[in-house]
This record gives sequence, C-alpha cells and structure tokens, in this order.
Amino acid sequence: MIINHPLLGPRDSAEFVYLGDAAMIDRPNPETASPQDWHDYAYLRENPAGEHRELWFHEGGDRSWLVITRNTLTHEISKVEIARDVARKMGRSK
Amino acid sequence: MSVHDLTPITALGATTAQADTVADLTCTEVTDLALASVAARLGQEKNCASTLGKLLGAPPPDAGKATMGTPYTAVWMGPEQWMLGADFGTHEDIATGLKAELGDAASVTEQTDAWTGFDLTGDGIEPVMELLSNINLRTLAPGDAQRTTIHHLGCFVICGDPHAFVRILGPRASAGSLHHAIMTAMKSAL
Amino acid sequence: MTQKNRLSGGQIDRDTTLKFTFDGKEYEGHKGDTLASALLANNVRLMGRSFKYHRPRGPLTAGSEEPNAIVELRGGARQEPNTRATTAELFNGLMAKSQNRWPSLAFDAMAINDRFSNFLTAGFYYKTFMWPAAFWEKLYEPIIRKAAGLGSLSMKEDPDAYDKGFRHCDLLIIGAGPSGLMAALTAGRAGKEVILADEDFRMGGRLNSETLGIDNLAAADWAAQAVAELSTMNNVRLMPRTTVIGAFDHGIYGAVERISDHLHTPDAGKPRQILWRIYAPKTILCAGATERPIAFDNNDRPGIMLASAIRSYANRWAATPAQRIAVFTNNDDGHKTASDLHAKGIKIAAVVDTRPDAPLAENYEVLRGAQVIDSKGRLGLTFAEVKLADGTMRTLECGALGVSGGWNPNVHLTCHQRGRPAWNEALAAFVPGDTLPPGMTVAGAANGDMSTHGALTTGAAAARKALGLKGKAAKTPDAEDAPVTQTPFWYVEGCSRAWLDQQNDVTVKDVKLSHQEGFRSVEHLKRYTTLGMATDQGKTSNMGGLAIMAELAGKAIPEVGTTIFRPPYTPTAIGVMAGRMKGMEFHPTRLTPSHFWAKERGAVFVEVGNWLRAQWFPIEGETHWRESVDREVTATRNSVGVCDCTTLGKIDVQGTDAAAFLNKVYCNGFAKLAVGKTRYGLMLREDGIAMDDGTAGRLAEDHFVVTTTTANAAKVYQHLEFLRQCLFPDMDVQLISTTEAWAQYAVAGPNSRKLLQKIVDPEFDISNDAFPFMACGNITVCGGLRARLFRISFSGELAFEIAVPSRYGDALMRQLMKEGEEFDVTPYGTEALGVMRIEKGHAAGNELNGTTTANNLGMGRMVSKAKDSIGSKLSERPGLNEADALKQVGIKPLDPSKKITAGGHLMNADGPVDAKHDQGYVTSAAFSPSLDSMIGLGFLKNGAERLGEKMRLVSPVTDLTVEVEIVSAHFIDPEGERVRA
Amino acid sequence: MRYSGFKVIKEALTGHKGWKPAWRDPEPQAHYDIVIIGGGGHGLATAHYLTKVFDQKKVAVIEKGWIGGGNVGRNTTIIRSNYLLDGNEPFYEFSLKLWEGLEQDLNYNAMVSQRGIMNLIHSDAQRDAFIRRGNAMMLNGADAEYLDLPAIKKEYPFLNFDDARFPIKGGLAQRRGGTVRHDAVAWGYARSADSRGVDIIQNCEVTGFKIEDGKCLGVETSKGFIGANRVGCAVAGSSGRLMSKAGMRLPIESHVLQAFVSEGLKPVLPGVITFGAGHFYVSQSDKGGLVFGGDIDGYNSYAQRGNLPVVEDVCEGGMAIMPMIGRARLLRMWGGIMDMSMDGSPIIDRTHIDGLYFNGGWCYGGFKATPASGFAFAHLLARDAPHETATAYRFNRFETGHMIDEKGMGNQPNLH
Repeated sequence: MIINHPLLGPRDSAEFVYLGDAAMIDRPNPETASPQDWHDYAYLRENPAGEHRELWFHEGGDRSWLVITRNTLTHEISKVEIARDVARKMGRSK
Repeated sequence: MSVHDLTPITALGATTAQADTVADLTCTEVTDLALASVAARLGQEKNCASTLGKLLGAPPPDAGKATMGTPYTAVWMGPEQWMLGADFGTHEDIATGLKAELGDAASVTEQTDAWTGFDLTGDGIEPVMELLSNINLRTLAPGDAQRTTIHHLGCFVICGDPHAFVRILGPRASAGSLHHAIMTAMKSAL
Repeated sequence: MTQKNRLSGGQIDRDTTLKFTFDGKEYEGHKGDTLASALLANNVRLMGRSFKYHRPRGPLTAGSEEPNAIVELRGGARQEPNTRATTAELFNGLMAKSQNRWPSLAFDAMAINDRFSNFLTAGFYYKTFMWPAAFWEKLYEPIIRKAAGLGSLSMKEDPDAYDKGFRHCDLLIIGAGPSGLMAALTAGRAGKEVILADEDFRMGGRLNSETLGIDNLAAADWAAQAVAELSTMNNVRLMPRTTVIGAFDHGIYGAVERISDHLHTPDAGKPRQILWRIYAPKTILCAGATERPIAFDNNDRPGIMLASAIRSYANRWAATPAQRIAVFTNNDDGHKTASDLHAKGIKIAAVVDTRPDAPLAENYEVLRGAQVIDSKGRLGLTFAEVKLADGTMRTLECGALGVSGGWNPNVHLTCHQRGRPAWNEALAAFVPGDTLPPGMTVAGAANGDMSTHGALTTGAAAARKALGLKGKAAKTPDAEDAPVTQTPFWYVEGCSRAWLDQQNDVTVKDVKLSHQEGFRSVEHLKRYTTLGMATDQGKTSNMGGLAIMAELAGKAIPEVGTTIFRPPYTPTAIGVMAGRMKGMEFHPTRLTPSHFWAKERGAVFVEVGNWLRAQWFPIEGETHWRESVDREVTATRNSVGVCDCTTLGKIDVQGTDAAAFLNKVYCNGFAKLAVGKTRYGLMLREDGIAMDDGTAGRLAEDHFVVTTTTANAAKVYQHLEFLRQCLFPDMDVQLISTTEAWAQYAVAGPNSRKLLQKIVDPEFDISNDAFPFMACGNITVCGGLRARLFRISFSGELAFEIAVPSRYGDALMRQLMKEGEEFDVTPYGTEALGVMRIEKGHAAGNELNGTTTANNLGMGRMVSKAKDSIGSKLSERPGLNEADALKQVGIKPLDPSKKITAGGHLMNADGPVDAKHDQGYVTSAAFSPSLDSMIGLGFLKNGAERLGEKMRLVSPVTDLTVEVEIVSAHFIDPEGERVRA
Repeated sequence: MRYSGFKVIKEALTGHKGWKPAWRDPEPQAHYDIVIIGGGGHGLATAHYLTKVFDQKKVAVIEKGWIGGGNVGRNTTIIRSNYLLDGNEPFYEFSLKLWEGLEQDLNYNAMVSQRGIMNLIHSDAQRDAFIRRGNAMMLNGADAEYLDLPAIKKEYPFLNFDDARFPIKGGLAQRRGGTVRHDAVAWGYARSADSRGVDIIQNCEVTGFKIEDGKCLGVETSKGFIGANRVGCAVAGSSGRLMSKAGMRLPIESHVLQAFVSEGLKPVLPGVITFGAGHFYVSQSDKGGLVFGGDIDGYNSYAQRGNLPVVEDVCEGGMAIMPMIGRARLLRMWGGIMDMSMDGSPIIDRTHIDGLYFNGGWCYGGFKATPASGFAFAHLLARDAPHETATAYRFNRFETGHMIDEKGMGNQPNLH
C-alpha cells in the first residue's frame, strides 16, 4: 500500500507500523471514567467492513503518528491526517 | 576541544575510513561528521527557526529537504525537528555549541555516534540505489533528503547530485551490515 | 540424424549451435531456442508424465501456460524442479531430466495407475483408506505421498543469489505484443517514464509467431523495429525476461526479472533473479490471450498440441513436432496453422473443423462439420480418429494434431484485487470486468480485441488515455483486421477419457462425477477434482471445466461462477521473494562499541535481538562455559568487573513538561525526582500489565535519559511517541533515541569506584558522599572527554554505568582494562550478568513476559494511586489482584547439588502432579557461585506468604523433579548495603 | 450412503452411477430449534455434534456463499495442542483427541495425518519459555518432547545449521500434531450433519436479527425470515460485520492472513516445522506442495488478499531456516480474514441477548480448533452451559482481568 503522508507525500506502507482503531486517541478521562469506560476503550472495536480510521506510525520515516481513513474492503485510502492535530481537535491537551 | 588520550575507531572498526570502488562508483565511509538533533520546544517554533536560520545562513529545511551550508548542514527529521551536521574536527561537541545558541528554544541531543555515513560518488548511483531503497532517484533533486529503509535498516539518504553524489546515514551499530548491503548492490548492479 | 524436424526461417541464430542433454542423451539446438523447441527439432515429443495416471506427455503449448512438458533443469544444488521446457531458454551445456517417472520416461512403472484410473476418480481418497484407523499414516499415506509430487529438490542450499529492487514510472506496460509495443511507443514518444515488461526473452509476443504483415513488414520485423526505437529512449526501460507476478494495492506491482536463468551459471556477484517492486500510478495490461483446447477421448498424447503453439514452433523456432500434421478447430485461427505449416513444407493430413460452413483451402483437405473423437499412439500420436459430418469414421495418420477451441483473454492480473471478469457472448470467453485494480486499463487481446489492428489501436489509445495525452494521435500501422467471433465448442462426447487438466489428470468424467455428488460451485469443483490446481494454474483447463459444469447444471457459464486468479501470475522461485535476506544477512547485525576488542579477547558471542553481545570471555585452560561464567561472577563480586551494556535502549527526553510526561509513562512517581538523580521506573501497558522497566536519570530540570530493556527499546520509543503525539499533544516534550550514540559500560564490584577514579577526571568527585547510590551526571574522563556517569547497579554490587561517545568505547574499554590491572579487573558477559541479577532478584525479560503485573513482580505498591499513569486504572481489575495471585519468589534446591530448570512448574510437596494443582513456574535459573548452588526466580501463587515452604519443582518435558525451598528473591545482600557502599 | 473401499470398487465397476450428492440442497423451513450462522468448519462441526451427541432434531446451518468457503477452505491445515495456558490447553487437547477419531466418526477420510509438529528454538529465553510450555502440555495430559540440537540435526538435516543468523538451539515437538486435508473437514462434517437431518442452506445471507425485548427470535435472510429458539453465530472473520447487526461491538478485529503453497515436490518434509526467529512455518501436503505461512499483514482488512511486504517477510524466514527451498516455486497465495481477539484467545459464550450465542475470536488458530469448537458450541447451544474445556472463553474476561494471553502482547490484536 501507499500512504500519502501529509508532509512527505506518497510513502510505501512498509515504512509504517500499524496500531489500530483511531478511537484509541480518545483515552477516558481518569477523573470521571468508570471501569466500564476503560474496558470499552481498551477492548471493544467497531471493526467495520468499510471506512476505518486507524493509527499508523511512520517508524521508517519522520516518526509521526498518522490517522488514516482506509476502506477495509478495498484498502482505498481516502484521508491521511497528522494524529497530533487530530488529537488536539478532539480536545486532548496535557 | 578535549585533550583526552582516547583514540576513536570508525564504525567499521578501523582507525581510518574505508573506501571501495566498483566500476566507476566509489563508496566511502564518512567519519568526520558531527551530528546533533534540534527539536523546537512547544511554542518556541519561531525562535527556534530564526536561530537556525542564522546558524544555517538559510531557513531550516522543509520536509524531505536538506541544506548544505558551512559550518552547519541540516536535514529535516520530523515536524519541527532537524539533524544538524558539522565538521567533526572543529565541532566535535556540536550539541553543547548549538544548545548555547538555541537556549530554551529547542531541545538539542548529540547524535554524532548514533549514525555512520557512506558517500556514494561517481557513475552508477541509480542502478545501485534502486537495489537498496524505494527512493525514486529519477525525481530526486539536489538537496532532497529522505528517511528510508535499506535492508531493514532505517537510514537517511541525502542527495547532493542524483547522478554523482548521495550520502547514506545509517545506524552506527549496524555499519557492517549496511556496508555489506551497499557493496553487494554495487557488485550486482555495476 | 540431428534436428530432423528443424525447418527453414525462424528467429533462431543458426550460427550459434548449443549442446544440451535430456535424460542423459546429447542434442543440439540453437541460440533463441527453448528447451521444448530444440527437443521438437530433434524429433523428441515425449517430455514428461502426468501427475496421477503417469500418462506420457509432450508439450501442449509454447509458453508459460504449459501443463505437460515440465522437467528438472540443471543438476546438483542448482537442480530446479517443475521447469517448463516451453519457456526454458536453451544455453550451452543445459542439462534436463524428465520427472515423476520410474525407471525411465519411456517405461514408467507407475503408469499402472492408468489401468486403475476407474478406481482413482475425483475424490476417491475421501471415501476410503479409513480402516483400520492407524493404517492411514502408517500404510496408505506414505504410498500416496511417494507417488505424489512432481520434481524433486536437491536438498542442498540454493547457491545462487537473488536481489530485490524498486522502480518507479508514470506508466507500466505489461506485455510487449502489438498492443504493448504501441502503448510504449505512444507513451515513450510523449516523454513519459515508461516501463515495458514481458515474460519472454524476445519482445513482440504473438507477432514473433505469426506470418501476417504490419506496415509492409513481417510482423516479427515490425516488432524488432519498435523495440529498437524504444531502446533509444532514456525514459523507457525495457524489461524482457520479466514476469509481472502480481498487482498489489495502490499501483505496486511485483515483477521478477530473470537475470541469469539463460546462462550456465550467474556471473560473479550477479543475481539469478531480481524481485522488482514497481510503483506505477498507471498500468496497461497487454497480456494477450491464451488458446484453449477442445477435449476429446485420449486428447493428451504427445503430439497433440494447441494449434497456435505448433504455429509458434514452426514460425518462430523453425521446429515442428512432426512432418505430417492435422488440425482440429472450431474457428478460423486454426486454419492459419495449417496454411503456415503447409508453407513450411509440412504435410497437412487434414483440417477438421466442427463448423459445417468452415472455409475451404486449396492446398489441403478441410473436413467440415467433423470432429476428432479419439487418438492412437502409445508414446506419441500416430493416428487421429475423425467422425465426419455424415457420421462415417475416418482415420488420419499424423504425428501431431493442432487443436484450436478459440482464445481466452489473459485477464489474470485484473483479478488480483478480487475483481471479477465479465462474460463476453461474442467471444464465448471471459474479458476483464469493470472492477480493475485502480490505475489499470487493459488493451489488445487481453481485453478481447483479437485482431492485430485492434491490438495496435487499443494499445495506443490506452496509453493516450492513461497519461491524458493531448494532440493528434499518430497513425496506427496497417494490419489485418479480421472480425473475430468464437462459437463455443468445449468437448467431444466420448466413451473413454477426455482430458481437461492434463497435468492433474482431470477429465470430463471427473467434472460429471463432481456435479453428480453435489460439488457444483466452481470452488467446490476445483477443490474436489483438483482442476486447475497444477503448476500451470489452470490456464488451459479452467474454462473447459467451468463450461461443462454449466452445461450439466443447465446454467449459463457466468452463473456457475468465474474462477478468479490470484498472484503469482506464474510460479515464482521462493528464493527471489527473499532476496539477500538469508544466511547471516537474514537480519542486520548490531555490534557493540567494545565488539572488536571483545573479539580480540576471544569472547563467545550470543544473539540478543539483532545485537551480538559477549556471552562470556573464556581464558586459558577453561574447558566449560560454566568455569568462565563462575570466574567472572566471583571476580566481579570480589573486586571489579566490566560489562558492555550499550544495548540497553536509551531515549533522550527533554522539554519543560519532561517530568510530567514521565509521570504519565511510569506507574511510579517521577515529578519530584531531583536533578542529578536516577530512579527505577516500571512502565505499564494501558491494560495494566508490565510493559518494560529501567531507570530514568534527570540530567537537568528539563532533561531526562530513559533506559529501556534491550528487547523493548523500539517498542517503548514508539509507545512514548504515541503518548506524546496522540494522548498528550500539548505537553512540551521532545524525544529521540540515543541508544547507539553512547558506549555504556557497567563497572561493578567493591573496587569499581577505585577503578573509575583513575579514569574520571579529578575535578569530578565520585566519592560516596558526593556521588551516592542512584546519582547521575555529566562528567569528563581521560583528560576531557565528555561522558555520563550513573550510579546504578544490576549486579547488586557497588556499581556504576559510564557512557562515552561510541567511537571512544573501544579505547575506554582498553583503558579500563589497563587501569584495572591492579584490581584484576575482569570483563564479564551476558551470562555472568544474568547470574548476578538472579542472585540479586532483579526481574528481566523472563519475568516481564507480557502477562505479569506490578503486583506479580512484588511492586504492587509502586503503582501510584495519587496520579494518573498509563495502565494504572486497568491494573485494578479483580482478576489481576486476586488473593492467591502469582508473586515473584526465589527458589533453591534442598540439595545444592541438584539442578533446577527455568520453565519447570511448582507443585506442593505432596499431592497430585497435574495442571489442576499447578502452583506456579520458574522463570529464570542459574548456578550461583556465590551460594554454590543452583538458584532460580519464579512466580508462585500467594508466593510472598510462602517463604520457607518446601515444594516440588517438576519438569516432565526434561524429565526432572527436584525438592526445592521457596525463599526471598534477594539471594544476595537483601538489605542492599553493597550498592550503597 | 456409507463410504468404503468396497463401495469405491463396486462403483468403479458399475460406471460410478451410484454416487449420491454428499449433502442435500434444501429450502429453509419457517422455524428451527437451532439455527447456526456460518457454513464453515466450526458451524458445520457444531451441527454435526448437535445432532450426533446432543440429539437435537431441528437444526439448520445458514451459509452466505458455498460451504467451506471461509477459513476452513483457505488455511495451512495444521492441527496441534501445544498451548501454554490452562484456559487453552485442555480445550485444544480435547480438539486433538476428536481429530484422532474423526474419520470413523464422520465416515469420511479427511486425511488426519499426525506426522508431528516441531517448534524450533533459537535462544535461551525461548528455550525456557518452550520448556514451560512443554511442561504445561504434559501436565494437561498432552504429549510434548524437548529435542536438543543433535536430535534436531538428525531429524531435519536440511535445516540451516551452517550460517544461520539465529542458530537453532533445540526444539519442542508434539508428535501427535500434524495436518488435515482442510476442505474434507468441511465436507465430512456437512455430509454427516446432512445425513442426520440438518438443513444446510447455501447462498443464504443473514441480513439481520429479529430481537424483541432482549430476546432473539430468529434471523432475516436473503431467503426470508427464519425463526429459531436459539441462534449461534460462527462466522470467524465476519464476526464484527454480523454481530453489529445485533448492535454489538466485539473485542475483535478482522485482519488478513496470507498463506502460500508451492508447486508439487517429491516428499522432503516429515511434518510441520516452525521457525522461532522469524515468521515462517511449513508442512508438505500429500500432493507434494509446500504449504506455508507466517505473520498477518497487520492491518484491519476484509479484502481476503494481502500485500508484498509480508510475502517477502515469510519467504525471508523460509530461506533463512531452510535454504534448500530457494529454487522451489511459489504457486498460489491467498488471504483469509482472521477474527483477531484482544488476547489472542477465542470466545464461546452467550451474548447479552437471550437466545443469541457467539463463537469467534479464533485469530489464526481456528482450523485446529474445529472439532472442539463445534463440540463446545453445540454443548453451549444445547445445554445453555459452557463445555468443561471452554469455561474460560467468556466475553467478560476482559472486564474482570482474566485474559488468556499466550503471547503476552496485551490488547493489540495484530500482535497475537
């Protein structure tokens, strides 16, 4: 596969390491989260047959974490974002 | 400069740089390069960039680029992060020097011996490089720099002139494996 | 007489004669021959035996779709089983053997199977060989296995090298026939980066086999002219002998280039083959078409071939399987073979055409509305039985029969991303469907444009479209434009066996049986009968089987299903998929800064991940590794030892939020760690399980150096970047690995300070008061070299870790040895390191095995409840905190002379020994010279409460049972006085 | 119709006129006691044991495509019970015992071939781990055997002992492990279940569940509604897709695992061999093909195909450990959808919906589990209680912290 890196352009996916569902950015709030919240965060996945937002790490490149929107049926990649920007948009900070 | 009595060895384990020629292409071990990484502190990106600009005599390179100035060269490593290089003889303690210039604007880390370098000079760079990495030599321009993988090793490939000179920086501990890969490719392709 | 069946003309170099052997017999051929064409020229038709019935077989085709003529090529370690004689380029000294026969090709004892074929029908083995149960492995299966298989491996290491490479282009063109050449000319002239790949060693595709003309040139000459023009273009890379094996995601194509297969042995330093990864935003598939046979009784005899193949042999290779040949066809193309052969002086026995209105010819007889219903000839065709239109029989004497059932477009690569081909009624064949791999278009016969004119025009048009070329198109060369229609004719109804898959011996009868037993979907058909599973991947057989199944089911062919093709397009050497990554180059090797010195010292090295580390340093007179290790441990504990611990991961953590960041990373507190101090830290995964441990030293308010275990260095770095970028994006923290930048040595033992004081520059006070346990700082050594010093101890002794830039590591080690002479300084390796950490009760990889918690490790209290850190919440789950949870303990045999084993399980002193009564297990074990006894670490249910208990250590798999005592994991200096000395 | 050598001979002499379809092709009835979704190995095995062992009468298996078309038809055919953890080992040992009696049980020759499986060892830490595993196997009543280097050399002289980057130090063998003709497993279970009245309904896709007040009343399909007292889902890689129709999220991701087969070769491999320092395992089929595989591609996928990097990684492993295969040719490669669970172990359990049961999370270990999975799922469906060997395979183990993590990789499915 080829991942169109927002900063570096098209790169072979062999340079990347896959983590999984981008929902992992959405770590529960330690102040308020229930054990159930932690379980769901760590263990439950949508696992869609279709568009999937997922985390890839450019280990063989610039060490950026990316959020990639990829179709799990066709492998077509429709969107690539810098994970740090996504995290901030989702309200993550310190 | 230190006046210590310890004799350095090269990444390949010798006291002098290794050089090998196959056909019209020469691979030379780079031993006179001092390196330090510079990463802008959060909120200090502008200060970091301007100080680097002064040091480099040019703005810090964009993604995928390198600048070849004196005394400092620079390669883009990642967002707000660069690898600066200088002559080892005059800048062995490059990190301390850069930190003094950059202060709180950036985190500076000595990287000199994290890496080892090999320069490919002469004819036949494309057929050799296409056996080593997926970089597209045909579109590579002078001043391009890419991090890539060579035989499972994470490397930087810095392009001086796609037809005459590229520099490969690879992990120092694997210098032997990297050198073997390059030589094998040269014998195979040339 | 040699080359009795060699004709005039052709594209072989008659001035270069090549000698070769087949089954030990010497023959001659010419440069440009394939093994098959050369054998045919020498009047050899019999080249192999079939898989199941061991029927005599000759070539069916002249290309990579060949099911029959497969041989063992070369000998010795280079022996290459299942090689197609039809694509193997002839070279001087080529050696080939027929395979899957005994004792000889002409007389094969296993041909007895053919007599019992009635019992060996599709799937017979599922229905028998079941009684008695034990007999399957012992009796039936060994016989079946011995009979099965085709060629054999040499059982020796492949002596040849393989390369991998990467190429980029604007346009990849697969196939250099008329459409491919026109596409390449069009794109090349437009200045685009073009790669033209063709599996053949001579570009031109069918043009090399046809007598038709293009622009007043013979087809082959036009092709040669086009190739010549292309080879002058720097932006066009011609890749003959290159098979594109697969279309992978996002325009990445796998292609195998055969660099040396046409040579006796590869040139020095050169590979046998190269696996290219071609990056192509646009691709045009110009793979042409494959002729399909017509099945009739005994249609598998040597000499019965595809009509187009006989034509290729005659026109391209000037070779013929016989001097008297008949043709059996259902379409006009078969007639071309007859006329071309006639022109070459071959006698045409007759053209048997199933069509009542077939065109007649003046030079030979055409039998309209007739069918070939059977054949004769034990090891090769002698007669063909023909049923004439009026029902009467006629026997044709012929040494070869050209069969043409029409053509199937080569759609294979269009299916590699699970696109399905579409049925074209006019052609009675599958053509590319509408879901092609992104960026791919198809042109020429592969797309159903069967005429030469059609191929040329669609090739040019496809290139213009793919590249968005504007302006006027160049004129298409003149070529025949005969309309092509194909009326399906799959098989001749018969009473004997008519072959579909010739290699696997699947006949029309087998397909009927498959249908009768309910295996009717195409996938069931293939799996039940093995149709299309042979080395030819069903290129000439799948369609026939599918068509017959459709007829039986009373369905249209597309309703029964399409067979979708998977990579590789043709079978591909496993070696080329591995490239250079074999032997010692399988993975890169990482050497420590003291490696060359250690080698001089005669160290024994061990692989630790990709690192090579000194395992121990044997000295004069030591005969067993234990002697060396015991000496190293004792010397270190009594005076001072030095160990290279550079391999531990080092991550530089800087930034104003560095401390806050590490407070999230480690389950224990780091916010308040003072500058100049180091602290042990335990990292949890988010699921609450221990991930890694190490120390973090604070060199400045905003600067830490984190160490990780050797094994987890990369994983931890990735984890920290995830936390930094994805979970805490606004923390001011920067990370970079410095593992290889610093040579780091542990200097351990009561005399370690004394030794270091001789190295560390005097302005740095490293006395116990100035530099206490867990201190760290920047220093200089040997007269001004920048260095780092950490007072940490893995051995349990007074110890330091000192780091200098890697290039000085060798010199520093030699300096430590020199200055340490007065203390008998002893270098120690990973074994002694392991012994000492077990004696001290320090957890390592065996304990941090990915299932253990801080609680198991006896560090439960370290998990701070006062703050949030990764994994702290999920570590509170009940299952990880049960009353009888495993706890790390020490283990000692009651009898010190007894051995204990890591991996052994702990059982109560009495009671049953089984999984239900399992109490725990031993993670690490070693002989402790300090205690003069084996000792171990392990995990024991409720272990903390069971110190002093006597138990049994059992290891049935190594046949061991030992009585042991459960003790504290801290065998040495439990109060930790030494480390603070 | 009973299959036998005699029958084969009789048919051969009478033109094979007497062979009947191996299973019927019925239309669905309006209502069944138990409906199993998924005509793969596990679903068909479940139907077989439901009718043969737990004497259920009205059972149907619903299959979207053709039976045996999922992972049972596209795997590397290995059977073994060499597991470490108590939650797993008894279950897989039970499975191996069922394999050993399969042909007689089914009257179908699935070619269960116990030619042994050998896990190679390349480091001391690996040796410690494998010895612990071997002991766990034996303590659970399975067979295991530790071999030192000389023994390995004697048994596998063709492995790389000369210039191995990661030298072989020993191996852990399970002699009762081996291979099975994978397609025949599906066909044998299907034929047996059909002969006991199970309706096997092919080309019937489930489009939804009918759920009222927390109870599942049946399934909506492309052939209409089919009522059922109990519905069991055994759809492996499609688990996420299917269970989402019941509003469930699972501790499962679907990943692609590629597998490979070489051209037919005369016998070279005695049994299954697994490389311990790279991703490569291999056996040789009765037809002579080297059947091999390695690691999953590592990204979520339902595409049933993979990419080059993993193909290369697998072949690199093969050449590193067995350099004699360099000139053997890769003939076919394909990809299956793996239901990778969060701890690498499966789930056989009730769902929170009454009457709806789930079987999945097999990662790439599903084939060897087929008989035990079918037996345990049949037990659960018939008795509404977990089989004694499957008590640990519950949904709630992730909430309580009782993960069954053989590899110690934690909640990242692509690492298991």
